[in-house]
Amino acid sequence: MSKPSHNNFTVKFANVNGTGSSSANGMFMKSIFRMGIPVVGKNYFPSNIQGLPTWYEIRASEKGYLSPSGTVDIMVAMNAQTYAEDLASVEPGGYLIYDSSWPRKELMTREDVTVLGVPLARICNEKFDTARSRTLMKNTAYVGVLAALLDMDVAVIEQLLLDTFGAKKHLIDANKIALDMGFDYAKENFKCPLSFSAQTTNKTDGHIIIDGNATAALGCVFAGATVGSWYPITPSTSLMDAFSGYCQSLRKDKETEKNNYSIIQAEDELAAIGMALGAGWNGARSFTPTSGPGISLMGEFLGFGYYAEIPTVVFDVQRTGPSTGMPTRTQQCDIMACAYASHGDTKHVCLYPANPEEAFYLSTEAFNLAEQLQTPVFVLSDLDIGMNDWMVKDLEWEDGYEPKRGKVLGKEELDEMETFYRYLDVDGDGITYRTIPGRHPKGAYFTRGSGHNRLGGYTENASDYQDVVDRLLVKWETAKTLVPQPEISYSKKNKIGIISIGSCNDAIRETRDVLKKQGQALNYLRVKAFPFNDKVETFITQHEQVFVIEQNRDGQLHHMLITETNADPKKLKSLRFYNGIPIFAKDIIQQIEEEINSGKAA
Amino acid sequence: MSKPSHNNFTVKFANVNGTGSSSANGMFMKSIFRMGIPVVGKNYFPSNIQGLPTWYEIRASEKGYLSPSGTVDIMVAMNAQTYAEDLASVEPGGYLIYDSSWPRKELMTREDVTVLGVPLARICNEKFDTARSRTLMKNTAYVGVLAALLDMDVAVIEQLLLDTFGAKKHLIDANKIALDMGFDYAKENFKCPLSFSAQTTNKTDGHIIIDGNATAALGCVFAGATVGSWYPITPSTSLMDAFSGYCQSLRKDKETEKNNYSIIQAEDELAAIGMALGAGWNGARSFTPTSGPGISLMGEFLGFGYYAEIPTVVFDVQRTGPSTGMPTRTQQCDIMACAYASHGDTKHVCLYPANPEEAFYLSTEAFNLAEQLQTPVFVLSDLDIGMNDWMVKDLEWEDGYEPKRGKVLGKEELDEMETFYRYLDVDGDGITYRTIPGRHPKGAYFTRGSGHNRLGGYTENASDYQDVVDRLLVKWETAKTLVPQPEISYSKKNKIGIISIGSCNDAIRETRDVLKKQGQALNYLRVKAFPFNDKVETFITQHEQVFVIEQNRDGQLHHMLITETNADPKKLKSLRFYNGIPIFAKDIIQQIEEEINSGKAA
Amino acid sequence: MSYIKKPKIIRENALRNKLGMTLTDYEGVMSTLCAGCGHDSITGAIIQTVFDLNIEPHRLIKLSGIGCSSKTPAYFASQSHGFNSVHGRMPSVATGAHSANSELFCIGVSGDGDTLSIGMGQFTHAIRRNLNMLYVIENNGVYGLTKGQFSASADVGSTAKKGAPNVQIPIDPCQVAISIGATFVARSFSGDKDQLVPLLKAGLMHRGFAMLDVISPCVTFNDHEGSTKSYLSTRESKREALYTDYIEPFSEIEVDYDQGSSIEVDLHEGGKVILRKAEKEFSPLNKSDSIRIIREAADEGEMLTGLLYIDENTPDFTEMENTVKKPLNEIPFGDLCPGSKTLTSLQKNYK
Amino acid sequence: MSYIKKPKIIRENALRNKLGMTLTDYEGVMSTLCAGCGHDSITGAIIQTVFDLNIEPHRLIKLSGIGCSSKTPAYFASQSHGFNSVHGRMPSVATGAHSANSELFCIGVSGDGDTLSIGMGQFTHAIRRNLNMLYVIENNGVYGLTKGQFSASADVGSTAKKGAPNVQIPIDPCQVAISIGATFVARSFSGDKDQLVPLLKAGLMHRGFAMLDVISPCVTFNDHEGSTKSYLSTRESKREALYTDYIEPFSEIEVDYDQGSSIEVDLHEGGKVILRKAEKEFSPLNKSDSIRIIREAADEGEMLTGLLYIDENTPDFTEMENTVKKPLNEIPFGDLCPGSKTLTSLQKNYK
Ligand SMILES: Cc1ncc(C[n+]2csc(CCOP(=O)(O)OP(=O)(O)O)c2C)c(N)n1
Ligand SMILES: Cc1ncc(C[n+]2csc(CCOP(=O)(O)OP(=O)(O)O)c2C)c(N)n1
Ligand code: SF4
Ligand code: SF4
Ligand SMILES: [Mg+2]
Ligand SMILES: [Mg+2]
Repeated sequence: MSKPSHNNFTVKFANVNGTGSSSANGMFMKSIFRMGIPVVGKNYFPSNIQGLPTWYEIRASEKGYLSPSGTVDIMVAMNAQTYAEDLASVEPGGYLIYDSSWPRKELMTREDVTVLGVPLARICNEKFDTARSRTLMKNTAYVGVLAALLDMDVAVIEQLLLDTFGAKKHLIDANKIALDMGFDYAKENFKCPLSFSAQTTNKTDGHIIIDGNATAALGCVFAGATVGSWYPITPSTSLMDAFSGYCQSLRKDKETEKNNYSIIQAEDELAAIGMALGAGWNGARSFTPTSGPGISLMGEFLGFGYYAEIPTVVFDVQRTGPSTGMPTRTQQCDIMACAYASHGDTKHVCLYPANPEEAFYLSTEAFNLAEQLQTPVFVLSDLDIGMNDWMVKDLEWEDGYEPKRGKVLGKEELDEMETFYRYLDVDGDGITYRTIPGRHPKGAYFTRGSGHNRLGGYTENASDYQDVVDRLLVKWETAKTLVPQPEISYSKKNKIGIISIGSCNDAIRETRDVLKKQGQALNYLRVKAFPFNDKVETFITQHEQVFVIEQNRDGQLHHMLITETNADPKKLKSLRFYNGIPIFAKDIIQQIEEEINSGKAA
Repeated sequence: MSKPSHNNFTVKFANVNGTGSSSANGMFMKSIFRMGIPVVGKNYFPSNIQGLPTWYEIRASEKGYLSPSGTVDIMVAMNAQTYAEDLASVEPGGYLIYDSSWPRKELMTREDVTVLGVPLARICNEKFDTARSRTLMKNTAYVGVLAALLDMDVAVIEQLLLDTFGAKKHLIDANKIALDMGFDYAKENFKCPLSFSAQTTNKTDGHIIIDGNATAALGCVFAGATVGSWYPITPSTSLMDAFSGYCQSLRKDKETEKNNYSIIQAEDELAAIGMALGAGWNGARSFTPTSGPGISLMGEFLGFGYYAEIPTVVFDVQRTGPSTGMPTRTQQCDIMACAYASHGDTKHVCLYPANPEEAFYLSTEAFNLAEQLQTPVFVLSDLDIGMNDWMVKDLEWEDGYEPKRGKVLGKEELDEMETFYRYLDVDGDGITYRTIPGRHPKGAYFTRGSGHNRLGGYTENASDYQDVVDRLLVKWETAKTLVPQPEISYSKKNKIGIISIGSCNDAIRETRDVLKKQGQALNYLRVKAFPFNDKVETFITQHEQVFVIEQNRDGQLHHMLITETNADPKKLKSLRFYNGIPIFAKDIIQQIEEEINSGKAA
Repeated sequence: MSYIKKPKIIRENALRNKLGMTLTDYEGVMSTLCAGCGHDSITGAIIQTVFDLNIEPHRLIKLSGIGCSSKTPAYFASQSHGFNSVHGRMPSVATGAHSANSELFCIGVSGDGDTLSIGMGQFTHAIRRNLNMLYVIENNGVYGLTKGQFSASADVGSTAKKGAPNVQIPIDPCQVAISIGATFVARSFSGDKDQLVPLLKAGLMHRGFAMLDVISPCVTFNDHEGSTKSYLSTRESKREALYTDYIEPFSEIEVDYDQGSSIEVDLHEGGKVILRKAEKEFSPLNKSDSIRIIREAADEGEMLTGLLYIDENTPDFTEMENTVKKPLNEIPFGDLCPGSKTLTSLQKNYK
Repeated sequence: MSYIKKPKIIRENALRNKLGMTLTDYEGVMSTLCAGCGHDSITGAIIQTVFDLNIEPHRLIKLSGIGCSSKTPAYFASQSHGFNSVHGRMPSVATGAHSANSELFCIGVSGDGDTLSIGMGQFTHAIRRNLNMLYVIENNGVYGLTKGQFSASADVGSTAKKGAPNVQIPIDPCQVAISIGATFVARSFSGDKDQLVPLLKAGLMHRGFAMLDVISPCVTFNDHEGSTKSYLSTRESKREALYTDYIEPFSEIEVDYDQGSSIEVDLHEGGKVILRKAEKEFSPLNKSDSIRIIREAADEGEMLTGLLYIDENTPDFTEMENTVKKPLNEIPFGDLCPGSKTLTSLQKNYK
């Protein structure tokens, strides 16, 4: 798209997985961040463990755009296998760094790309003894090359080494040597710095770099979740890893050192959701993280949770479908699968974080909503949010925070009651009172997924049955008032709007900035929850045309906007991006421009 | 609604389940049928085995309306437990027959209902010795009472006894005695016949009485299905029972007497669909019948079948949801769950039979479509169609029939081929060629649910992946041209239409007749398949208002009409009936009239 | 609380347990099973068990899957918390419920279909976790509720009410449980309350997963001649491997048993079992022994009953997982939420 | 056909089997597993097996679930029909495929996660049906593909690469298989091709379900000190219960074995196995024996390998089900569709 400039560029690393490149790449990114330059890292890794191509892409941008640029200014091409395609993907005028240790036959070149050979292996082999350190230090060395080319603050990198390796002095030393070797080689052999470079600023103050699975896990910890059940599946696995990690330091009982939590590795996803429901029914805040195939397997139990009205939280870290699809690529393809999970008439409350920051807040909110509404609540994240490194604002917490546990009857209330009936809508909001097993002799009731009447008894009676399923619709209306409102950026002047969801957010922010500069300002609404509330419909009504942008093939959000609001579908134009790579602003811009130029849009 | 008249009346039997009433009730219905009077029987049975209330409702109607009337003209109240509600449900002017053997305290009466006491137990106890025959013959005796009251042709009933019991003379005799006793008692004690009666006519020539699970099973037999896998679940169980029964007589190998078929009782529904897919992949016509909870459990594999493109047929005999819901009540509540089953972007071909006759033809058609389109195909029946006794036209079969096996490469074709690629769209219709394992050395390929390219190789490449999922959309367009067209009844004069689905059909036929008489003629379109084709959209466009009638709470067909056509949603008015009882014309009429009178409709 | 309550008529002089409750207090709503169904007898034995053990009803959770058998939790202990889940998946719900509060008593009721077909995965994994619960299989060799298909426990040669005899080898829950590592494995018969009640008590007081396979004839679909799970055939083939007594905690009762041939095991939740061996060369403390005598009996067409294996030493799920004893669902929010200061300091790692 | 083909260079003088094919012809696409992964050795052994058995590639179907292990069918026999299904559900696909054509050879490859956790239900029921297939578990005690979580076969005390040792009792597929009634149960080690290949052959030629548990170290996540499924620890703990030879049909080779301590079993699909006993008082024809020696070895920290149980007499699935021998997928439509006359006469029953 636009030419790289100071603090605005993309560096892409092409590696082989299992060669330890990720720590070097992370070091590069963190250094940029510590120099005060907004940055984001996207990891394109294969669905295997070792030996296949893997890419890491780091974008620095003064404005803090966190979606990939879709362009590569510097390619660090460490993988011979993918060299050709890596070279092809560099922007005209860009650079490619490769390991020139051994003369390669057929080294491909491009006239419009500057190819910089660095004998990484050779210089590392000279300095280091073991095979392992030779491999690792090659990576550190190319960071040194970049530091020279981009005029980075070397002191920052060195401090980072100290912070990272702490007491392991030999590692600090080794890395320092490798770094210098790369740096010096570049200084001596190339024109440094390049026309674009990294210049210290303060744009990252008050920010952290973190992935969304970690923040979602933190949300679970802060919301007071105690039971987490799961079955490993990419890309949700690291959510439970993070939860487990935090719990080990933050959730030990002070006296006994025992766990104030229970993490259960289930035998499969059917069991994981059953456990989460069992725990939610028994008064614990519970959750289960999974991904697409897990959602499919949980279908039966999710309908049970809806109908028997049991709180729990399900994280769906979406990946590319259908079926096994591409487990290490991103998509927003389970929007409908979650909203309507299970047979029969079911619909579920869903939350849609846009980035790791929101993943934290919406994760805590999900536990409140699950208990207030007594129903399973979904948090739909995706691989991009969950596993990539985002720069987000520091997370905040108010110490006065009280969890919303919903209508749970306490001892006094039960003492005073004649008889407790589980499914009686006393307040008219569709939400009935529940009790926690074991707490009070009067609290007992029978939970079932078969037909039941408002008193909690089994029924096959037509109107008693209908009474309860109709009340669930009342509850659904109440849900609309409780779920987070959409985020709206609106100006009366603009006739065209965008509606989008989740991790599309950053690409859309960039899109709007660019188009605004070009004189085409667009309003924007981002849904944060299902059910939608009135504001969504109003937004559509306010515009002549609305682009609905999402990352799936079938336009699932578009579908739901049409059916779940009364807005005119003719106004909605669906734009879909679904090749598994996070969405680029430049692609959105192109499509919107095409639409507008072709006169299809207002 | 309307007063009962000759050959137009409803008799309802209130029994206790496990007391053998069904054969007597069936005998009554069959006799009416053999007298040439169109008739339908609806069974409302509990989800247990013995001792709970059960009802059987028989409607005779000259016009052959096969939905319940929603009214009761004669109640045969054999269950003391439900006596009060049974009495309450009789139409003013109607009759109630009860067993007056022992004086009951508090026998409730109604001024506008004629209560006819027959000492059924007493007269049977006098005549029969064993407890079993006393219980059974009470039932036959009330058929005798009805025969007298309704002036039925007793010769027809007697012939039926002969046909039913064949060589078992003692049963014929016993039933004959019981029948006569009831008949004589009625003749002596009541004014016979009533103002409405059964009069011999010829309106049932060329018809049979059968349930839709039996006809669907026949469809499987005639379509040449050889592998059926299943896990028992009401109300789909009798489909496999019927298939098994037919196969035992029609599918034995002539020489060896071994089975030319394989029926596998799976360990659960996940296994059942896995088996069906395995068999479909290996070239057998395969199917699995299930109901709602089974559909939820099959979700993961259904997405696999869609993406790996494997033919099989899934019968969903729908019951009342959500969750376990009411397993012995009907609903059309899995329309969306089937159409979009599985995570990721998936959509499935669905067929919607309206009655047992169509269940036969669409069942055979499903096997063709599954193989032509190389994908799982759903047949969405429901409990009403599947388990109730419908009068339908004789089923027909053309002996020249050739099954459509789709693009399967034969020996010659493979011989001539250099290399076979499984997912290459040679013809541009989105359907690629497949081979059957074991048949040819060149036919081998690798089937997977993970990302694959058009050649069948594993891929994680963005555009290779997208290439295949985009081709599936081309196939989806092809599907629109292959699936059955909707059934349309259209006149330019009418500004209002109805769109409906499946077993709503008969109530709508009746509704339209009634409303037409009242001067309000309505056009009608019934979707028979998803994806919808252009005619559906055209139909909506042609009308000012269209009522969308279906048997679920959330208006699932309504949803899909909005999202899957470009029609104006404002024209569509959703009418939903979902208490588990088959839909009544009178309820539809009432709602349509309300809409029209309130000026909401044109 | 339940909808169709049985009319509860408690006689003045009715026997009361230590909590002052009568047997009637432990009943549930009216059974809707077939008259004579074995499951109803098991319901009766469970009522007796929880009455005798003086369990506060609201401290008991009772869970099930789907099936005639799985309906029974509604028929006992109506003052307890019931959970009728989905088919074959009760163990996972029990696991979650137990994690939230491991102090409650937990009874799971399942059928042979619910456990051995659709439920095999969850069943074996609940055993592996040694989840502290009593798991009762009401085993009739058929799918009752769906009207009489063979289940995975149907014996080879057993005939269906109509149709051909079963040809597939039966799955024996006792052998499977032992092979997975269960710590309490017993078998009994719905028609033998004297044997059943002590086993139920011992199972409930056992620390860990107590698996009790109860042959429970289905009078409607599997009680005919030719069926090996009929009342008649079960009575004939059943052989007791051990006589089991359950002795309540602090019981004054002096039990008179022959030390030589008896084994006494203290139960973790209270009380002890006395096992009087009928079989020679068999110890219910040795798994290989247990498997061998079960198999040998089966080969002779006999069905061994009694407590077939017990191990009171293996830690249960919460112990293995090192979870606090206190119910997780009662830990105050303040002890769970690390608070703003921790959040701030923790984020230093992400700078 | 497959996308990334290995360059197939077949040497002129390469060994050819009776079909004239070379070993290379039985290879698959390039493995993407970690260098040193045990699974790749098993792949090699399978290639050897189908080469030696002269199996026409297109008459072989090879199926799997999901996992590193489940990727391997792509790495052998690229001229055979592959089916990489969903996680834990390969047995059902094999069952369906087998029903459609029971004449094909069928190899299923699975992992310990794929089989013993999510797949436990389908695994046990495929055994119960005695489905005629070779089922290989590539058992490494971890979930490789999802990066090293403990699987259900992890031994108590085995340590994870980082973190605490496993506390839950392992599930032993051999014991489970025997308890369900498997007809062929064996264990081996990916590092012992001499033992593995004859077992693979015997399993493939066995009539019915042949379960082969192969310890297959995961070099990336479970090959460190402390792991009981590492190469080192497996080599140390492994003990052979039987030496197994597979003898091809019509083989001219005179086998020289001591009749007294050997057992010979004719295999249904051809050939026979010769079992030379290393253990006294153990017969692989007796289930109780098998379970006992497996347990005893385990108690002593040893892992028993070899063919641990075999029963060649139980009918397999299609025999039990009385299905025609001829593949169902080849019966002409005319023999399947009863035709219009039958339809008409049949409908008389509904009049
Ligand atoms: C997912 C699912 N599949 C199928 C069913 C239908 N179903 C209900 S009960 C049952 C079998 C019950 O057998 P068992 O557990 O032995 O109980 P029994 O009735 O014999 O006591 C089945 C298959 C269901 N409820 N849910
Ligand atoms: C339904 C579902 N859940 C989870 C996963 C994620 N997953 C992929 S492989 C695997 C475990 C594999 O372990 P194992 O079978 O032991 O194979 P290994 O990689 O160790 O060879 C899991 C959990 C999945 N693919 N599908
Ligand atoms: S069908 Fe069988 S299991 Fe079910 S209630 Fe009746 S007797 Fe009991
Ligand atoms: S992660 Fe383990 S199991 Fe997977 S390929 Fe690598 S070594 Fe093999
Ligand atoms: Mg049963
Ligand atoms: Mg593994």
